[in-house]
Amino acid sequence: MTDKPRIGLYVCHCGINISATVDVDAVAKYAQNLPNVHVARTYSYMCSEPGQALIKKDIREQGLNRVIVASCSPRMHEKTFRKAVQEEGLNPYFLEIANIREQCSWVHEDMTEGTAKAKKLVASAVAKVRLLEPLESTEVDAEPAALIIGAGIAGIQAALDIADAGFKVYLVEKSPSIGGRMAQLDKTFPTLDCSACILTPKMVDCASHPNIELLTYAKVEEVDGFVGNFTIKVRKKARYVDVDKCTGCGECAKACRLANRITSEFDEGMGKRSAIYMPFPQAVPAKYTIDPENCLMLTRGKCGKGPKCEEACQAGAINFEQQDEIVEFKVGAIIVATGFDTFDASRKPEYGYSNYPNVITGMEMERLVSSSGPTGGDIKVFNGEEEIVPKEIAFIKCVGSRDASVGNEYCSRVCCMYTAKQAHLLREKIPDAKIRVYYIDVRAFGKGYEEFYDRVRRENVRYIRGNPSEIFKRGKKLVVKVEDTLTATPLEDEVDMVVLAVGLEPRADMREVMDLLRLSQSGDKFFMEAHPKLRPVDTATDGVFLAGCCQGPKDIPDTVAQAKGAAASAMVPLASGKVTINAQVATVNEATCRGCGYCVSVCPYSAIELVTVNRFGHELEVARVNEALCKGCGSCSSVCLSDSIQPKSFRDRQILPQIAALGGTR
Amino acid sequence: MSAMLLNKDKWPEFVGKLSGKVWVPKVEEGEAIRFGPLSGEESKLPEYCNTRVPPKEIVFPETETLYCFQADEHEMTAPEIDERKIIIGIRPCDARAMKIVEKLFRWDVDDPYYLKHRELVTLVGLACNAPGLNCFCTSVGGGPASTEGLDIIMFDLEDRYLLETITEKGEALLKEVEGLLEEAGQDVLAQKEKLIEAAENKISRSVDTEGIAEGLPGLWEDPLWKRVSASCLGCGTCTYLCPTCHCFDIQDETEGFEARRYRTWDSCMFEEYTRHASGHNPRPTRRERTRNRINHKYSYYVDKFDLIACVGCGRCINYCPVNIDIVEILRQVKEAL
Amino acid sequence: MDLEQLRKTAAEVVAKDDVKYLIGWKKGTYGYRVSPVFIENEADTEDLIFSPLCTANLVTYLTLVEKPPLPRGQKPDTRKVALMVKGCDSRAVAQILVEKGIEREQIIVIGCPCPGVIDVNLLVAKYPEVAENTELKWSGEDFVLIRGGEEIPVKREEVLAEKCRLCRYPNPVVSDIMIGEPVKPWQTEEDTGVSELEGKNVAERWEYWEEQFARCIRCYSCRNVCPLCYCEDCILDRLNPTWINRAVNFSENTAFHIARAFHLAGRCVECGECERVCPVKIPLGRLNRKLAREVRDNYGFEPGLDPDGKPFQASYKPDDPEDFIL
Amino acid sequence: MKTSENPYIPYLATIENAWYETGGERCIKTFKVVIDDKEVRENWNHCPGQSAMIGVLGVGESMISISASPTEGRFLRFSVMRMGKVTQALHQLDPGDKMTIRGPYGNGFPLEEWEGKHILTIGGGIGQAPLRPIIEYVKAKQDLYAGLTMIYGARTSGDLCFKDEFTEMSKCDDLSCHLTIDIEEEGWEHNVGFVPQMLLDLNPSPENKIAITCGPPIMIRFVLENLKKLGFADEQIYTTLENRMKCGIGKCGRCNVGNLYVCKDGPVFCYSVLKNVPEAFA
Amino acid sequence: MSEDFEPNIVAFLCNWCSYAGADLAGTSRIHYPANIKVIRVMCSGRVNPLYVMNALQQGADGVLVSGCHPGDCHYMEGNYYARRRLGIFKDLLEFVGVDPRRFHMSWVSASEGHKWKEVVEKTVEDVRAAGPFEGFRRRQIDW
Repeated sequence: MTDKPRIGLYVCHCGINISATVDVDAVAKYAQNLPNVHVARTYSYMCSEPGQALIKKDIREQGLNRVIVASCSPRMHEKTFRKAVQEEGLNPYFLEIANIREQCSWVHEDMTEGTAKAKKLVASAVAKVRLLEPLESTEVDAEPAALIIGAGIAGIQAALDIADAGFKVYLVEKSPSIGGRMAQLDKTFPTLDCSACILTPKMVDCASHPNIELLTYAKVEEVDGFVGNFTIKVRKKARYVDVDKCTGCGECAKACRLANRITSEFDEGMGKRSAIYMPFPQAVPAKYTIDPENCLMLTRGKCGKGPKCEEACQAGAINFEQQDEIVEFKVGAIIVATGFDTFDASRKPEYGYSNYPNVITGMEMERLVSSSGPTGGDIKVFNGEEEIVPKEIAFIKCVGSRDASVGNEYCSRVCCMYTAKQAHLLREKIPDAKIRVYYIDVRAFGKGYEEFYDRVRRENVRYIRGNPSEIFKRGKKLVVKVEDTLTATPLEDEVDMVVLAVGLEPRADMREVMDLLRLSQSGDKFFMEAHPKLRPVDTATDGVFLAGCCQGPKDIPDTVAQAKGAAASAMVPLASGKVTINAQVATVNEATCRGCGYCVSVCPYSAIELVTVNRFGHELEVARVNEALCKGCGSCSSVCLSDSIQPKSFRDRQILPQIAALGGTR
Repeated sequence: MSAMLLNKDKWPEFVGKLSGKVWVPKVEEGEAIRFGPLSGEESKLPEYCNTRVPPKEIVFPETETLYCFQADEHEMTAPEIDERKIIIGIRPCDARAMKIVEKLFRWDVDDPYYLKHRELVTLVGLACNAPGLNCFCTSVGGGPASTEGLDIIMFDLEDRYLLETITEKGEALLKEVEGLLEEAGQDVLAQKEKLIEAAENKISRSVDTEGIAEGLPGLWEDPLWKRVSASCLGCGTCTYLCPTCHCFDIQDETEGFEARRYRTWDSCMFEEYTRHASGHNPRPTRRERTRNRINHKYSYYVDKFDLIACVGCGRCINYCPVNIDIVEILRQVKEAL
Repeated sequence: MDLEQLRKTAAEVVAKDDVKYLIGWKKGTYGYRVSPVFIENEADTEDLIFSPLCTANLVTYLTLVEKPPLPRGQKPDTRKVALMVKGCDSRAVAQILVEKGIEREQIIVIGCPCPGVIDVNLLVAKYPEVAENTELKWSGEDFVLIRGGEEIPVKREEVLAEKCRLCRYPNPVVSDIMIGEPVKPWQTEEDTGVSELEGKNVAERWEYWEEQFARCIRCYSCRNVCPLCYCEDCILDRLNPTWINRAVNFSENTAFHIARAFHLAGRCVECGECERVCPVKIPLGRLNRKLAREVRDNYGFEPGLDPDGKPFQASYKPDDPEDFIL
Repeated sequence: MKTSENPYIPYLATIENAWYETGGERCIKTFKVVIDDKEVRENWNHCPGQSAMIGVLGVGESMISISASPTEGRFLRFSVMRMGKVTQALHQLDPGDKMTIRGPYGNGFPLEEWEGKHILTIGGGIGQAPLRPIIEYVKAKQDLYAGLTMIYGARTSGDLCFKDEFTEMSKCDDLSCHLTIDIEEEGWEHNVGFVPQMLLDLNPSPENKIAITCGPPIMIRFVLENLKKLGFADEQIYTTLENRMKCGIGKCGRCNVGNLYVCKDGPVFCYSVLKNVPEAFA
Repeated sequence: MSEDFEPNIVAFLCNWCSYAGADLAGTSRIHYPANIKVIRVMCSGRVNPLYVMNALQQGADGVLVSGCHPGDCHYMEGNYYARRRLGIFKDLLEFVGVDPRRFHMSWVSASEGHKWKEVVEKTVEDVRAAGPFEGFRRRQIDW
């Protein structure tokens, strides 16, 4: 037994990722002379099995009690190495990573500079590791339930998987019905399955599953706690319809004074509905909802001599007195599956979406072509003068995608294929139509996609490479002005209808969810995953996972796959029943604490409270940390004037020597 | 011993000729706050009663390296102390203080740093013509023209200084500036005596030290200590500005590879001064600390060295932010005896 | 101020069983000095004074009292403490209440509306101090010096303390008993000490402070006198970890003063005590006032006005200035 | 300046052996050290009760009593409780490492004066460290002393220092060893109770005895009280004082209790002197 | 001032945004000057402004503190506190005469590898222009 730190330092070559810019041997040699460094070695891949074995052997044979790995970012392999040293009986918090790859070898070119910096970073790690303290992680029970926010196909799939595994699921959906975007689609590419036909059984399963509690027309308002122990507050908005009584017969909607006078969101504004409505016939739950923004009774306080819906409802389900309801429950994990918005085509004014009724978006096309859509599946457009069956049709791709001018540099990944699908469907409905597709590139990368694209082309759909610059009206026709970039020919294509293949965008209201769950956005403004490759469904917040298009554009198979992945990840704490709580929590030196409560005011988790203690006969107030709630952010510590509260592993006495090491000439 | 006259016009020349670093009172913020090395621009000594910070810092620097070493190495090197210094304008009380403190630094084991500084310094005192409001040197064995500890004493005769040598060191110093001086006549010496008398008469405050040294320990639990310490802020003004306070702390500091062990002034008025590592503090409140300060000066030091460790310079009275007045404390002590 | 009223009130206060003592001012031992006094019985209230010489901020004593270990079974003395406060002093009370440094019901605040106190250095320069205790009184807009039975009028602007020139709160903001009538706040002057320095460039400012800080002897009087520096274990002389070495040199002194000023950012009530007590005359008030001004102007925050308010450093506004952020 | 001329410059010493006496947060580690410089080592003379400033360069120094008797050989022993910055650094030293030493400091026990008498040591916790050299000394020179009685207690058996040595001691005839712990413990064969009480229970006669007590202040207070009850004269009672020290040579000023400097006038004091110094038991 | 003065800059990065952003710069092989050396803390709210002072005293010529954008803090509000405290501290440093170019604060999110590079370049350029900061260093003191 010894108090003396015996440090083992391991410099990783990372193949040539590090050693190309950092002289790893020189770093090791330098480190050898740093205080308490007992061994300093280099190895090609420290994270490999033999690399870890090297550390373990030294711990065993050389009696090391501190380990530093100079390698990639601690965000990559800190856990790996913690586990390795722990396996050898060392406290896992006696490990420090010096990040000499992401923040050194990869960002500097000069070997001298890289090596000099790596030495400093290693010296800083040595300075800190000497002063680290052993920490014990504690475990708490995990609530065997999950919250899923958003009930599109991603949310539905994740819910079913988790519920099937035997855990309780709270599936929260903002709109009156689950189903999401997929419910709006007609057919799916490339198999041409009917979207509704494959989705609705899953929707029904959700509704009938004993483990799933559907919270539709609802919104998550508060999330407290931490992985394993989240406390959720959900606001169930008033539907003004008693769902227990509503039979879904639809008499109310027919009776409504505003019947067929309100724009239907589900039909992308192309159809009409009543003020009391069910978004679509297969909605789950199959219950009616009164739209409080339009209902005369709710907006004006009266509806003729009395609300007609109330009159029509045999079940007596209408209740204008209904209030929002707050539901509170606990879950162990959360899946965010909030989906996407489609690009607002009016942001490309040159395409005239706002001016010409026969310029429509891909999503509108889905409704138009759908037999359950506003036209019953008949392809009819209004060209400004009359309703026609379009014979000349142009598709424009990459509208709002791959377009820096609207701030979206990414590819939306679905437009190529849905355009092909829609072209095919149009071909079926209007066999003599002339269909042209203007594209920049065609991306048909999925299973069966290229084949489908081929088939569509063979169906006499002309693909013309060019990014149209303008659409304007000439007589009854729309003119697509474009240059065929393959032949360098300027074209003015006269058509009856233009379909804009709009891309996918992050939801406008995603900020609310971000704030609720402390998520971040990646460069494309979609939710950011913990690691783009290795942790694609995790987030920086433990116990919160991502599924579907809220993380980035993807098609249905990818969405379902990710949803299943998120479900599996979310089930880890639920299945083990335990979560390990952060050991790097704040701790109070009660002897110096002056009880001012500054830390209490800054703690975002209400993890600190003032308690009365007896110090040699005097009653004093001091701060005390609830370790289960503390996340170790350390904000409390820098506001503390007497430095009495300190986050473990990030104490002043551990950081100040780091500063000295980086500042000094050593 | 000689008595010489220096015309004030020749002051710059006088200080310029001396071999060694000359320290004089420096004016900052409109006041002679402390002594500093001559900048070469001074044409005369400034007007001052005494500096706020005593010149003890020249022989007992506030922070002094004991020895240097390299981090993780064991070779220790003490700095060479070899600079000759001449303090011009030191007041007799402050010079006396050095003599008093030297007793301690010679007690049993010599303190090589202090003694070396002392050895290398020549003290050219300036007798006080106008003692300050709180001067009480005459009560504790000194006086406005006390020569104890000094090598030379100067008297300010308006346009001239009278310089009287006291030690060999003083003699040697005057040799260096012989040409600038002229012999002082009897009339001047008579004038000096008058000045001294006048100065002594100006001292308005006094302490009756009779019986204090013996009596103080008996007043250990006297309520006076609580009374006089109640308003104490526990700061180090009184002790840091005291010419006889000599307590120090020893600390290490490391900067890169370089490290040193140094000593730095400490104050018995600080809570941490006597606090054990366990947290136990034998002098837990300002009462015990104030009591110790007075006892140390007026009893313990007398007991050990037969000297009062106070020269009556009045600094602790002048600069105490809350008017803790040692003369008043001693009056109360006397009363309590 | 009516001293009779003050003494009568004080006597009533200390007569109460649940009052430990009253902290006030009394004549000092010489010259212009005034000394804080702790009065436990009614008779001693005769010593109390309130005059333009009462510069010391007595609030410091609320938190200065040590709490040494009590013998087993002994109960701590939890009787109330009464104290006299000027306007500026009272802000320190308010700020300490915000920080829970004292409990409101543990103190009795005797508010003394204050027409302004003097800077003893200015007074001495103009009217040299003599051994005998000298009285100074408020007289109309100005002061009057009473020495040897003679009354010497003293112009307010000649001797007024800098903090009072800038004072916006001459009347106590927290008090239980108010002695006398509130005074009318006066037109404050420009803080030339701060603005002069702001007018310099950074290099000149560094030079200025270098000279000032180099002089510091680290006696800690500025810290100890500050009513808001009351950590039992101050980090500025703590050794583990060492923020600031004990060595006295320009580097450590500067660090000390930066850290001290920063710890008072949004807390300093501008009572001017740190500057008053500095034995080597470092104009510390400028540092504190600069920060107080930034806090007031840029963050709309002023400490020591609302005992129930939030502490500046432990709160934020989403629209706090961030023009300095890259 | 060389070490010999400069009392602030320490000697270097190498740790020959180091072990933990007790566990816990405030554990005690004992170091057996040998001064590097041969001349210094040969000329080093200390007597039981004296202390030395031991330290780690770059951290600081701490006054620790020398817990080895000169009769044991040319090495020193220090038992250090982990308390502050310096002792923490000392605890990080292992065999082969260097520490710095200045000393020996202080007066030590007047062992020659005590010849012919029976020595009674009463120790508590880490307070046994300054008493250990007396015990070793008396053991080594048994002929010169009338006997040795040792009373030693700690909170628990795990908090007792030098346990192995005591088991050995109890085998000697002229030596008697009494151990006690504050709280009942399984497998503990010795006394349970506080040290002052054990002293009363043993009821030693004051005749021809010298009592030396060392331990926590509260224990010392009651031991002194009880020794008086047993009839010990002030002149028969000795104790050691500990105070915060920096220089060890009477300059830095902080270790005084009344007019006594612990570093020079102490740390060993006869009760006849100490009883007149009110600060001594603060 | 020497032409080839290479400033030594200590940076404090919050784990969730800026440190991740700096990692992303690495993953994307975005090159930037090596003058910056990072200390990872969990949140910019952990950065005691006295760290900045300490770094300057211990030999850094400049200091950078970087955290999540307002509203993005992993711990909800840590960066708001950091902004207030460091903002006022910057005022103080400037008033004491520390060149404001020596201390910067930035918001860099986990996706802003490019912004991190820009922030580093700007900081290095500024500190280079401000020159070596000898004045305040502990080492300047002659022992």
